[in-house]
Amino acid sequence: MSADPYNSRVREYFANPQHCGDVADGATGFFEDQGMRIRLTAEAVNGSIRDMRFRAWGCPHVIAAAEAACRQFEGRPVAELEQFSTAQIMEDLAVPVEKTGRILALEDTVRSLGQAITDRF
Amino acid sequence: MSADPYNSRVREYFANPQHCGDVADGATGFFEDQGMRIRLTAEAVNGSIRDMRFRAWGCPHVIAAAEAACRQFEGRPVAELEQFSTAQIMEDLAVPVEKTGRILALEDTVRSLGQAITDRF
Amino acid sequence: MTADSDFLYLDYAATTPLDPQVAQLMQEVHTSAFANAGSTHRAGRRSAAVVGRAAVQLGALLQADPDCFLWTSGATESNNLAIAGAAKIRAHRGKHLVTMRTEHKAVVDVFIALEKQGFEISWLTPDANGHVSSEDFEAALREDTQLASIMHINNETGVVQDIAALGAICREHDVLFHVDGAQSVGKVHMDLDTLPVDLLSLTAHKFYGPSGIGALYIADGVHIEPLMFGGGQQRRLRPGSLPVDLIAGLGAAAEVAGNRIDKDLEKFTTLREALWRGIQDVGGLQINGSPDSGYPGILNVSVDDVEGESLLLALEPLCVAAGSACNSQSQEPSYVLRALGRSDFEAQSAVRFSLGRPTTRADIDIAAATYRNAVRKLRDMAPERVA
Amino acid sequence: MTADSDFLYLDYAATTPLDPQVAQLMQEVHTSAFANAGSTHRAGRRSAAVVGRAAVQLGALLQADPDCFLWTSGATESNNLAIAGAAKIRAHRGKHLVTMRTEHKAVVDVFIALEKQGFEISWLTPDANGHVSSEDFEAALREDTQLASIMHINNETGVVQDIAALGAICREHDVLFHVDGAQSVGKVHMDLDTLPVDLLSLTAHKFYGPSGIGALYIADGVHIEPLMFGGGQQRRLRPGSLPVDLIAGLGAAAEVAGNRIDKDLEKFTTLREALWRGIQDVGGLQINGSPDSGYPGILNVSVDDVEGESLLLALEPLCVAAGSACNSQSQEPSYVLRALGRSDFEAQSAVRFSLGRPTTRADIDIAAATYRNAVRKLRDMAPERVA
Ligand SMILES: Cc1ncc(COP(=O)(O)O)c(C=O)c1O
Ligand SMILES: Cc1ncc(COP(=O)(O)O)c(C=O)c1O
Repeated sequence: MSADPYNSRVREYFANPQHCGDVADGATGFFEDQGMRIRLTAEAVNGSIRDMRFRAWGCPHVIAAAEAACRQFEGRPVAELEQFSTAQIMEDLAVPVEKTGRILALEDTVRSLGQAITDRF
Repeated sequence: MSADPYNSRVREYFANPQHCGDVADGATGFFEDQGMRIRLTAEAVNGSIRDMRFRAWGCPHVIAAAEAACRQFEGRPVAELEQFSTAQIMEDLAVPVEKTGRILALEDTVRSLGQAITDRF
Repeated sequence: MTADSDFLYLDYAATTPLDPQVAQLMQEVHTSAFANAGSTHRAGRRSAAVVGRAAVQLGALLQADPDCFLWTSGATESNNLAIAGAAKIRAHRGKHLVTMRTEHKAVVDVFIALEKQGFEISWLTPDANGHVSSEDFEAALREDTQLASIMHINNETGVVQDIAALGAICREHDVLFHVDGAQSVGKVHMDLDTLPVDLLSLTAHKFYGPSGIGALYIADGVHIEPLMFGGGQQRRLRPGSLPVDLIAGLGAAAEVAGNRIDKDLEKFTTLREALWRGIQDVGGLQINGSPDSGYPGILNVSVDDVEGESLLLALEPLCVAAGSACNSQSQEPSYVLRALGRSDFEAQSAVRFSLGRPTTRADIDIAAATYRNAVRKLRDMAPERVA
Repeated sequence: MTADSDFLYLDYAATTPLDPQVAQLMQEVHTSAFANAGSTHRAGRRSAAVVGRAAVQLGALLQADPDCFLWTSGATESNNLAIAGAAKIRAHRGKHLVTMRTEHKAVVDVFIALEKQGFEISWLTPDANGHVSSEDFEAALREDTQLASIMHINNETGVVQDIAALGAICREHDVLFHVDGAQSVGKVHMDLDTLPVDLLSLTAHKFYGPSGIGALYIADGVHIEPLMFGGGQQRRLRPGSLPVDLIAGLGAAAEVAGNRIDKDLEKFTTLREALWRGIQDVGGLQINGSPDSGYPGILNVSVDDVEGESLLLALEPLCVAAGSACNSQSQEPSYVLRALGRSDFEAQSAVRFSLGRPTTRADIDIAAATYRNAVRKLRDMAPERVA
């Protein structure tokens, strides 16, 4: 039997993502495997993230999680990207455990974005 | 699933038998086994059966068949009792085959009544 | 006899009419939640919620965890699934099983089938009042006993077994305990939170719910094998699209039943007493079952010197049962009554009156008069015994 | 989207709403014929007559002898009963069985269970359009083949198998032929008088009848073993109290269906064509099944560069299926589409639109627009592929 597999936050982020797109000339984090692709771009000003955008191909939780990451980090110090933890997102989006791997992939992407920003800006 | 096990004639003869009772001082045919008892009594006048009555203990087909026999033989020559055949009654009352034995027992009773009448009148 | 029918129905142990409230709910469900409860889309989720609600209602009636129910097509399937499913999955531990001679065919025949497959069955005989004693029951259990199945309320006689005591004995001996609750669920109080029952079968049409739907309660940690295969529904134990409306109806019927068990029992007690008194003076009567205890919705009486089939016909337009409703086409004397020590003739003259929510005092008076007249008429017709 | 609902249902292959005429009949039966059809009393005989009438209606739809039907809880049970029941009773003659990879789970899983019990199964793979050829089929039959089971219409793709040809081959080789007709009965014409089919499964909720009731057609002279035991109902092949109202509903639904098959097929053909044209311009579409033939009530399409789970969510409030309705909780790509040669990704992006009697042209236009928008939105969100 089917309970709703998506909580209201997933539904909202999926239906109306505020951060879907690209930051022109931003730094990039990218992940790709069989089941998903994520690209994060951002630019930093004075050590803080000014704009952050995502593109994603994957299940609704992946898309919503990418949007959640953008919301979380915009305006925050670049250093925080390195400390990104999936626990909060897993909880906020009620991600089913069998999808944990996908959220860990997002974590990697966020960190590689952090690295790229540090290298670039 | 249940179709009606009784046809309308069985229902009528069972509900309103016209010949249930005894002929006082009549001749008697009797049958008894585990599953049924039949007693037929009759008197004869000039070789014809004048009154014929039954008593029965048994299933509805047995009771209806006893009534049918009384209806059949009242007013008929005593000799006909000896030629009683169950085929007509089996058909008229739509007696299920597994009850054939019971109707044969009625046949025996009718014949023993015939014998008793011959002996007596 | 209600004005719009040509019979007086006193066969509520065979099946009950659908409760009007339940019928109305089911009709709503036909339009509001007809989708497959296994579909993830919006319509499917709505159906799933309806099913979930029904499980909660059934759980509330029985004081059981709603997750412990499997939906089946009725008690026959539940019994098959429980008994064969548990026996087979535990067969490596032992092949001895225990049950009673007075069980319903939907239990008896499952055991007979298992017997043919190499299981060994102990068939307990009840006392003259229909009960199996704790002593006899415990004595039947062996080292290799895996499962015992004892019905709660007997469908022919209304005899009530002491499920709590028998279940406790099973727990002590690490024997699974299955109960056929087809005649008890929704009719008497049951608290699965405290009752030591591992598997409980039930069927909605016996408590004013829809036909074609039942459930099997499986206590936490109890494992069974499925009877059927296909699809992932119901933990793979019972595949097939869930009949959402029937399940909703079962749930609603459970809720209605829970609210009126006491009232119904009180009414049936009064009516059964009136019926028994009302037929007294024909003489030669014998109650089959426990004269003073037992489920009050059932009165099963045998009568001297009357042939059973003719009695039933003479009782028309009363709709009552001779022997088990599920077996009423056979002319065999009831094996249940035979097991209580009745002769073939006593058993064959048995009539089961079973009362229901619509039954009135006026119905009972008509039934009693009809019975008296029928018995007298048949006795009047009968010749003296000679042999 | 009808005014009173917040979804647009295009999942009629999963289940259909109850036909209003059928619903009304069932309600009448709830009061006029609620008694047990096995009871000999007046009320019981009335129920038996209702059941008999339903069998006649079903027989008329399928040109079959009304006595050849067993009532079951649905196609899942019918499939289990037919396949396991026939295989076991014929096991002494041989243990080889033939079926297809694209069967419904309620067939596949029965064969897997039989495989574990020592039967040997040949699993035929269809061609890219979903068909099994007569040549492949005949080549799979052996001396010891006892049973073949081939579905009529595939539930995911609408692919129609040539039952007449395959059945004829079975007759030649003295192999029993079972057909899962869950998706075809009541939707396309079938004439069992001439079709060489020995066993046919069907379920009422797929053709606007009630849920929880199905039937198994068993041709004269064909023998099977029962799945369940208890009571003498239905020639001991399927015990349990008959759900009279559900059976009446199935019969009425069969009659309604028989009167509108042609009309429905014509409408679906037009609507499916409109839907297919309406989604064309997103590009990268592929029909799963036979593009030009097949049952017109189903359109199953895969689309490039779109993830399936997100597509389904983006399609809300459309209620459509991804893969099999009966298995929609699993995230596995459909094994049916994989057997047609689709890649995991193609299979995962598949959406099954299934049309029903209530579907209108306006619904189709909404559905097409929703699909186009969803595909575009998801493609717009996606980053370029790098690897
Ligand atoms: C005690 C008992 N068990 C099982 C059943 C079988 O129930 P169903 O016919 O609903 O499967 C019945 C009723 O027929 C019953 O009375
Ligand atoms: C082809 C096919 N076979 C069998 C079934 C099973 O039917 P039911 O769920 O009614 O038992 C279905 C539907 O779910 C089906 O589409």
